[in-house]
Amino acid sequence: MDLSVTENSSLNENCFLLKLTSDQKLPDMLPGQFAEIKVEGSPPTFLRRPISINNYCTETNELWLLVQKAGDGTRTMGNLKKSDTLNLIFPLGNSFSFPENNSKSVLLVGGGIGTAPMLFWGKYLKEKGYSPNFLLGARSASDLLQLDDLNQYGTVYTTTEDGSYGEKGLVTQHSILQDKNFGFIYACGPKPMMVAVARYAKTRSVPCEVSLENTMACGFGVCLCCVENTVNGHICVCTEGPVFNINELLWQI
Amino acid sequence: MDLSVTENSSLNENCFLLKLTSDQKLPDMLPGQFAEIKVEGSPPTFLRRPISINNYCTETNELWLLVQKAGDGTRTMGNLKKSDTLNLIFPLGNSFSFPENNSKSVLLVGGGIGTAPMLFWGKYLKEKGYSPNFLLGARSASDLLQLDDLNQYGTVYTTTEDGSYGEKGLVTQHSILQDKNFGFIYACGPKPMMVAVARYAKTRSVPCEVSLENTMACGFGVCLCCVENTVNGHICVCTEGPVFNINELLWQI
Amino acid sequence: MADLRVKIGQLDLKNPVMTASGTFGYGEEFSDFFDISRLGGYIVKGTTLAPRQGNAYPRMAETPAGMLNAVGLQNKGVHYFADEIYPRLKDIDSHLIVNVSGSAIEDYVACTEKIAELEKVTAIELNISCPNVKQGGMAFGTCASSAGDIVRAVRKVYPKTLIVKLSPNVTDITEIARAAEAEGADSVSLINTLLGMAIDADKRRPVLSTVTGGLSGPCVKPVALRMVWQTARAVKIPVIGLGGIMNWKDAVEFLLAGATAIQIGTANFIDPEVTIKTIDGINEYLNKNGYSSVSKIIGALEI
Amino acid sequence: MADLRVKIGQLDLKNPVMTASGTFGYGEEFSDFFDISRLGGYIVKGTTLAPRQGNAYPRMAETPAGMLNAVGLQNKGVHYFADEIYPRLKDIDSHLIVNVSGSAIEDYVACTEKIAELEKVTAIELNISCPNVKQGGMAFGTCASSAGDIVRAVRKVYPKTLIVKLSPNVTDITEIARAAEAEGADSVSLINTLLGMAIDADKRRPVLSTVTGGLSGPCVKPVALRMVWQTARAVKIPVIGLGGIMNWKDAVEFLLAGATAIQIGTANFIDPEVTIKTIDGINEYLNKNGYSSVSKIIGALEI
Ligand SMILES: Cc1cc2nc3c(=O)[nH]c(=O)nc-3n(C[C@H](O)[C@H](O)[C@H](O)COP(=O)(O)OP(=O)(O)OC[C@H]3O[C@@H](n4cnc5c(N)ncnc54)[C@H](O)[C@@H]3O)c2cc1C
Ligand SMILES: Cc1cc2nc3c(=O)[nH]c(=O)nc-3n(C[C@H](O)[C@H](O)[C@H](O)COP(=O)(O)OP(=O)(O)OC[C@H]3O[C@@H](n4cnc5c(N)ncnc54)[C@H](O)[C@@H]3O)c2cc1C
Ligand SMILES: Cc1cc2nc3c(=O)[nH]c(=O)nc-3n(C[C@H](O)[C@H](O)[C@H](O)COP(=O)(O)O)c2cc1C
Ligand SMILES: Cc1cc2nc3c(=O)[nH]c(=O)nc-3n(C[C@H](O)[C@H](O)[C@H](O)COP(=O)(O)O)c2cc1C
Ligand code: FES
Ligand code: FES
Repeated sequence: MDLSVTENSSLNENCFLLKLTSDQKLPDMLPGQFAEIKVEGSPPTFLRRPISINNYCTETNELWLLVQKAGDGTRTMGNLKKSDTLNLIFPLGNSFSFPENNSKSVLLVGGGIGTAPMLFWGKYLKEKGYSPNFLLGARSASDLLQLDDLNQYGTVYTTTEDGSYGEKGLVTQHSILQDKNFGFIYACGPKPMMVAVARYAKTRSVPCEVSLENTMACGFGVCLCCVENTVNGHICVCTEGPVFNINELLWQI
Repeated sequence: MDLSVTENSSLNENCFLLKLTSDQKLPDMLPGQFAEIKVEGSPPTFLRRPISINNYCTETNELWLLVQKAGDGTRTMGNLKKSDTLNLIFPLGNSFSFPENNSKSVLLVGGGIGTAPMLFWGKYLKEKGYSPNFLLGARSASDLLQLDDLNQYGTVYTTTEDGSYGEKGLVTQHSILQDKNFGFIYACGPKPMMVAVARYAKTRSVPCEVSLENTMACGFGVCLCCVENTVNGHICVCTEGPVFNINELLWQI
Repeated sequence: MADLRVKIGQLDLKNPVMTASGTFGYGEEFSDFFDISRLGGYIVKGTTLAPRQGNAYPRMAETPAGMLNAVGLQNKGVHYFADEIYPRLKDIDSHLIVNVSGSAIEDYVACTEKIAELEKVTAIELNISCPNVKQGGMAFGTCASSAGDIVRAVRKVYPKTLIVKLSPNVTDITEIARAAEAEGADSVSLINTLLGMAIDADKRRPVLSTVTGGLSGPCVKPVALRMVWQTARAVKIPVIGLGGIMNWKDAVEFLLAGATAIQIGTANFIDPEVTIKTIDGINEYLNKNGYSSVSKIIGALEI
Repeated sequence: MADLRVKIGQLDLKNPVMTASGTFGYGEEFSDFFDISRLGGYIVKGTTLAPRQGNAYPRMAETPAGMLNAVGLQNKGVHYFADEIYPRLKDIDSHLIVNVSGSAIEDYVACTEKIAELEKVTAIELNISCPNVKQGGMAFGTCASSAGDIVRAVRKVYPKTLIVKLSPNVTDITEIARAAEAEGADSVSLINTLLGMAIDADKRRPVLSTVTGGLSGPCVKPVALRMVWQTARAVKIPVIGLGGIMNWKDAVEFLLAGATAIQIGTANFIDPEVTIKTIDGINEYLNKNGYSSVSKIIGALEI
């Protein structure tokens, strides 16, 4: 589907927020899902690039993508201007699940660009009567993204490695993890961070879902390139993920 | 050498004029020479693209390129904006020669985008005391390019295939070819046109040079991909051309 | 509308555009994008006698104008296919072709026998060219005599249309094609992936878990076109061409080189509607150039 | 500054970066761009006993992330080289290596004998892999026994460093490499071009005058890397890796895969200074990762 850019704003040196819309109503989508994006004008970028749905506003018919410049593909996307067209296949993948217990207080952990899916999920949870707590970890203050947006939907806790904002340290060292109890934990970020969060959740017997990355060729389940090894064998991250319950994974946690 | 774009003006639907400059003085160059251009952001464009030097203004330290959108490479060049950077290897190739006889009236024939090298050559000839006559052929009025610029350096004659400007017909049917005599003829354009001009010149024993195209990989004589078969065997168009005297060629004329 | 029909063995294809095995899932995944009954045929995933987990992650590396894969024939086995998947596919009005893979001749034969029972599978494509499994596939496809052996064994148990998929990782592909033809193959399809490798300079490790993998996409097109051209001149059975086809123009090039039909693989990942656009594009090309049927351009390259 | 020196046969190279034959002219064309004595070595054009006109035009087709060429060994012959070109090159402080090509064994031998007389040519690269001449080159390189024959004949008359350039158009490149090694080659270089083809769909003609041509550039890199990796594990003599190297990162990948030195071909057309940038880039990579010498990363891929 061709969407048109309504805004491209740079959030810091490496990250930008793309807002997209269409004349047609955007299809329904769920938090945790992603889009496969065709990047034009980037010679090394042969395949589409998977990017999480950062937000979806039904009122404005807008889709947001929060993107970090990792290589030529994402850098080239960063040059998009208002009214430019972008081709997306979406929505793809599964989505986060609601807590099955009655606990309304849940924790959404985002490391670095891993916060991308959390805005949409936090908003969604809030709408359904939950109390989201966001816990974000980044290298430095300028790497903490969309704090104002997140604040609308829940309490935001932060850590930075250099201590320039919030508590100093890694996300998994934040005091909130000792001080509060949560009914469900959701995490997205670098694998070591997700493993640490999973370990925390497991120790406390809190249900936990993580959103995984993988190298994807198609994004819709036909190439079988993106498998995660799980208790059910090799499973495609693009269709049966990207969100997995940690109990399904064979991680050393 | 990286040059920076001072202006990119669209001359009609398919053609644009790029003006380029540099902080350093541009190297000396001669009419008939060309540049090999690295096109960024065009996935199918792996190799550089050869483009003739359309004009060189020593006063403004500016180089002009007149380009027709033939494919993705030239189309992408067409998107360049003021201050963008473009990498060129130049000047490459040989150049047109001055008439050896005393005749001061010479004819410069350009078919379609083949007029590109003629502006620089006409200007140069005028500066050296010759009287250039430009004969341009195009499909339609809007395809006749840079008429005002050319007018500064000589008389301009035109033909269009649809008769929308100048004489109706092909360039080689223009009445000037019957009415006037020239001391030298220079031609650049589609091969059938150049063959026709060469035939005219040969019949009248007027010396004649043509500027050839070829598929080039390097542009500076190292790949041997761009040969023309001549009386001296296979010869590289990029180094020993692109300008050839018709007597060197093995064309059926 | 030009006549797009072509014939491969006993199959009458409504047009020459098929999908390449391993790049189209079981077709169903594409039904959101278009009506798959518009395809000339669709070749589903590499299927083996026993279920296979495939190779470890990572299985994919992007390369200049292409990609490497090391999927390793992950599939749930032919019985699962017959029981669970086939019933969902059998009423689609296009040719359903199963890509039969394996490591030992007996497995190929047993897998084929099971497929032969499925009425609406009108052909098999015998994959003797998978570079991604340890013993198997490619070893057969890189030697004319073992290619001949396996074709002979499968031909015995399979009366329907038998397509043999050839490996490009050989000195002379025409030799293997002729061996397949001699043993009764109805058609050969080529190329499977070129064996390649990617390295992560920073990590000083191969990108793929298997070190080497199969290269596909536009980067292989020049090699594929050359092999199709050579093979079409070497055998009498129809050749199915594939390797790097991204659009109708690429498809026309393969047809001109001598392919009777074509398959589209990697391009499905980038544009899921590429097959339909290719069918339409071939039709337009024929109309524009005054050809009444696609057969007029098959092998029509002027040398 | 890391120690970049490597050894190929009797050659001590100041660094592992050389230029690939047919893509660097005689080197002189590059002296406007940089000081060519900075190169580890430079391999000049394919040279034959007798002068050759090469193939008819068109000789080049751009392809996805690469190009096809059909130059066909155009050169003025070894005597012209010795008399006219060699004197201009002989004082450049880098290894001058001549790529010796031909169609018959006697021609290879006679050409080599003439080159052997030139003191400052410190090695030859025996090209048994050119796909662009009718009888020759590639035929030798695609069969282990004929490759062995020609290496044996040339070895007899050439005491200096003998590099044999291998064709990738084979089922098993290690077999050819081992045959060259067994007959006394000091090194093998790979890959030469992959045989490919391009078609102009509008004109319904092949793009190249010779129909098929040699594919080079980044599109072939995955295949080249794989073959270098396979070959480095199969022979004891040093392997020179090439095929699609565009920058220092690509070069490092080949070194990690087991190449002792590398060559850069097609990339010279796009960036004439690519070789120098590659030398600098390898040096920086080594420094950044704490390696004192390039030898530390040769074959250091962790599997
Ligand atoms: C389901 C999913 C959702 C994602 N959501 C987001 C998001 O919301 N915002 C965001 O900025 N990024 C997201 N990513 C990561 C994003 O896809 C990669 O950063 C992007 O593909 C890099 O492309 P590139 O051309 O810029 O870089 P490349 O030059 O291709 O790669 C640069 C670096 O990124 C790594 N990389 C490349 N592709 C992937 C991939 N598919 N998965 C993981 N690493 C990769 C490479 O190994 C390399 O180290 C997501 C990935 C997945 C799988
Ligand atoms: C010495 C020389 C001087 C030139 N000067 C000019 C000039 O001043 N202005 C201008 O607009 N064009 C000029 N050209 C032609 C120009 O180089 C091509 O139009 C351009 O390379 C096309 O690139 P592309 O990526 O846009 O198109 P592609 O997609 O590469 O090709 C589009 C069409 O152009 C043809 N083509 C591609 N490359 C060449 C080539 N090197 N020579 C001939 N045809 C080619 C293709 O066969 C195809 O039909 C010159 C060519 C040469 C050799
Ligand atoms: C992810 C992936 C999986 C593949 N799996 C199979 C397979 O199971 N069986 C097979 O015969 N070919 C398989 N192939 C090869 C393709 O069918 C095709 O031969 C090859 O990709 C070249 O075509 P393309 O360049 O159009 O992709 C696979 C290719 C890819 C990219
Ligand atoms: C235009 C051109 C001419 C070539 N001529 C020769 C040659 O004369 N002898 C030879 O051994 N290889 C020749 N080659 C092959 C290259 O040396 C090299 O093996 C190949 O291009 C792969 O490397 P690359 O991808 O870096 O270009 C030629 C390649 C090109 C592109
Ligand atoms: S990316 Fe293709 S199956 Fe997941
Ligand atoms: S283009 Fe390379 S020699 Fe002329």
